[in-house]
Amino acid sequence: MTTGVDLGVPATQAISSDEDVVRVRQLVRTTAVAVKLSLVDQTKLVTAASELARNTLIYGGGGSAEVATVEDGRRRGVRIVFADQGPGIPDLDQAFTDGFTTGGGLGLGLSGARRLVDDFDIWTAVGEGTRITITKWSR
Amino acid sequence: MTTGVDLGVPATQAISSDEDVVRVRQLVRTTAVAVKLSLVDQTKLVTAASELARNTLIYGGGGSAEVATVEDGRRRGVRIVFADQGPGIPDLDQAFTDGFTTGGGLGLGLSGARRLVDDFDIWTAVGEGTRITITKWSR
Amino acid sequence: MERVPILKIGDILLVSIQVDMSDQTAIQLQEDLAERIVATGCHGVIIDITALDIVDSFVGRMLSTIASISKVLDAETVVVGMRPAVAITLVELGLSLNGIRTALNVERGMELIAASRIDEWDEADLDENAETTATS
Amino acid sequence: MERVPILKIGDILLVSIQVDMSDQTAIQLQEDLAERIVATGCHGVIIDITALDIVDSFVGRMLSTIASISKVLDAETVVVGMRPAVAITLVELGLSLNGIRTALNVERGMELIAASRIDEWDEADLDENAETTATS
Ligand SMILES: Nc1ncnc2c1ncn2[C@@H]1O[C@H](COP(=O)(O)OP(=O)(O)O)[C@@H](O)[C@H]1O
Ligand SMILES: Nc1ncnc2c1ncn2[C@@H]1O[C@H](COP(=O)(O)OP(=O)(O)O)[C@@H](O)[C@H]1O
Repeated sequence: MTTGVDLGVPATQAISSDEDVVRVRQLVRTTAVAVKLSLVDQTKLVTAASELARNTLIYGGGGSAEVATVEDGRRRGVRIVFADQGPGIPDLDQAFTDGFTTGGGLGLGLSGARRLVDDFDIWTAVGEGTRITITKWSR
Repeated sequence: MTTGVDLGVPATQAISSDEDVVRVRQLVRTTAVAVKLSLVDQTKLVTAASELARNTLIYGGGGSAEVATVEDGRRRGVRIVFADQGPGIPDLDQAFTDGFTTGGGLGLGLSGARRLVDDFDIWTAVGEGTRITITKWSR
Repeated sequence: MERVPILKIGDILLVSIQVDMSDQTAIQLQEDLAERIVATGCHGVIIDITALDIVDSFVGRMLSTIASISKVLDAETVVVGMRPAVAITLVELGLSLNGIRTALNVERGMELIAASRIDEWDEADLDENAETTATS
Repeated sequence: MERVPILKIGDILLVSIQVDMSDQTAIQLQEDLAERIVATGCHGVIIDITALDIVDSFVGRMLSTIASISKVLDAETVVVGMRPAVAITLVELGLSLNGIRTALNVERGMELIAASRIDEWDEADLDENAETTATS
């Protein structure tokens, strides 16, 4: 479930190469530090972002990550939207199974990323693309 | 996902014996060297081709391998199509599980070959046959 | 693409990862290491990840792969310097880092490698001592 | 069908694979080796794969099978000369070569076999002593 309002202007990073995945990690790290997430929460969020950015590149054929600071009255947090216009995911249950991969991965990206964040939303349509929104809140 | 255009005339090797599997390896090696794949990438591609050529022979009851040079604007690569008119594969998920075999193999051929290449496409229909297309791109 | 340097210290190859590696850099490191193990005949590899602030499934797999490659080339791999936050995240991600030996720091890693090589080569000596004790 | 030659050097059988083997050639090699181990009473087998530019799951399985057969026939197998690119590919393919000992080259392989034979004989002595202690 996605709640909370955006603060300030979100930063967008295009994802069309290996190096862009590195840039997404760095952008997310900087934002997480600014919002004062704990060290462990920063680490979890950056790791989740790294998994999803790689999927956007490899399976989505490229796309973007939009990183924003949000707040819901009590807490602040970081929200990231990964979007691509790739093939979409035909069977979500399967895709979220630990170990399932159609590539050569470990099949932990989607399921692992979901475990690492507080909110996780996915929209996908075959032939249209995939859009994943994650949020991590300060404690 | 299969992208990129063919360059030149593909070479076809029939697969109807043990020795033909050796010939497929040699044809793929020569093509990979011509396209200037790195030594490690050559090794990965030839190994994947060896696995799939053996499957074409043993499970597909024989068939062929078509080896072509491709390019997608940025890079060159080698594409191989393995085709047979054998029994087909009834359950693909099962066939791609590490360790699954209906023969006496190690059950690593399909899953391992997929890990070793950049693109991997499979078409199969029970009673009609199997067609696997793999591509390895230069870096 | 950046390239991670590999140092040779005695019979050990030391890799200290100092940058946020792209996937290509990680793949290149695997290849470079395999070549150096064969070229030097080293029996130990230490990968120092003190500077890494995350290990995702790609890098985690790279560490496992390096350990397996080393093993088939008759070398032992130890990963050292993993941060607590990284260890916590790895577990939650679902990565088990199977087959990877870890140690606190480079020194401890070297001790671990030395000990396991002695095991392998000096089992004979050990047995001899045991024999002496038993018969006396 | 081509046939891979087997050389006897002292107490060791040396197999140097020089060709891209067909599956039949690989199966034949297994059989030939088993026969030679029994015929010669050799206690060590070294398989030199320096010339192999790939090891797929079939050849990988053959190496494991040879190691197991040798063991049953009281001989030790060491695979030597694996190229770095082959090691990387093997691991990515998913082959772990469990139970196979590896060494850099033929010399190192011979040392390994010599060392493990010493081990084994000392263990035998140990067992005898243990027995003596038990009965006295
Ligand atoms: N953005 C995406 N577009 C299309 N398919 C995707 C996308 N992200 C994930 N998938 C599919 O979901 C599967 C599981 O993904 P994941 O759990 O991250 O594992 P891995 O990345 O190791 O394959 C992928 O193999 C792929 O088939
Ligand atoms: N070309 C093919 N035609 C029909 N079945 C196939 C084909 N290739 C693979 N299979 C099936 O998929 C299974 C798994 O194949 P693979 O992963 O290569 O393992 P292995 O070759 O060790 O059996 C095979 O045991 C077989 O049942």
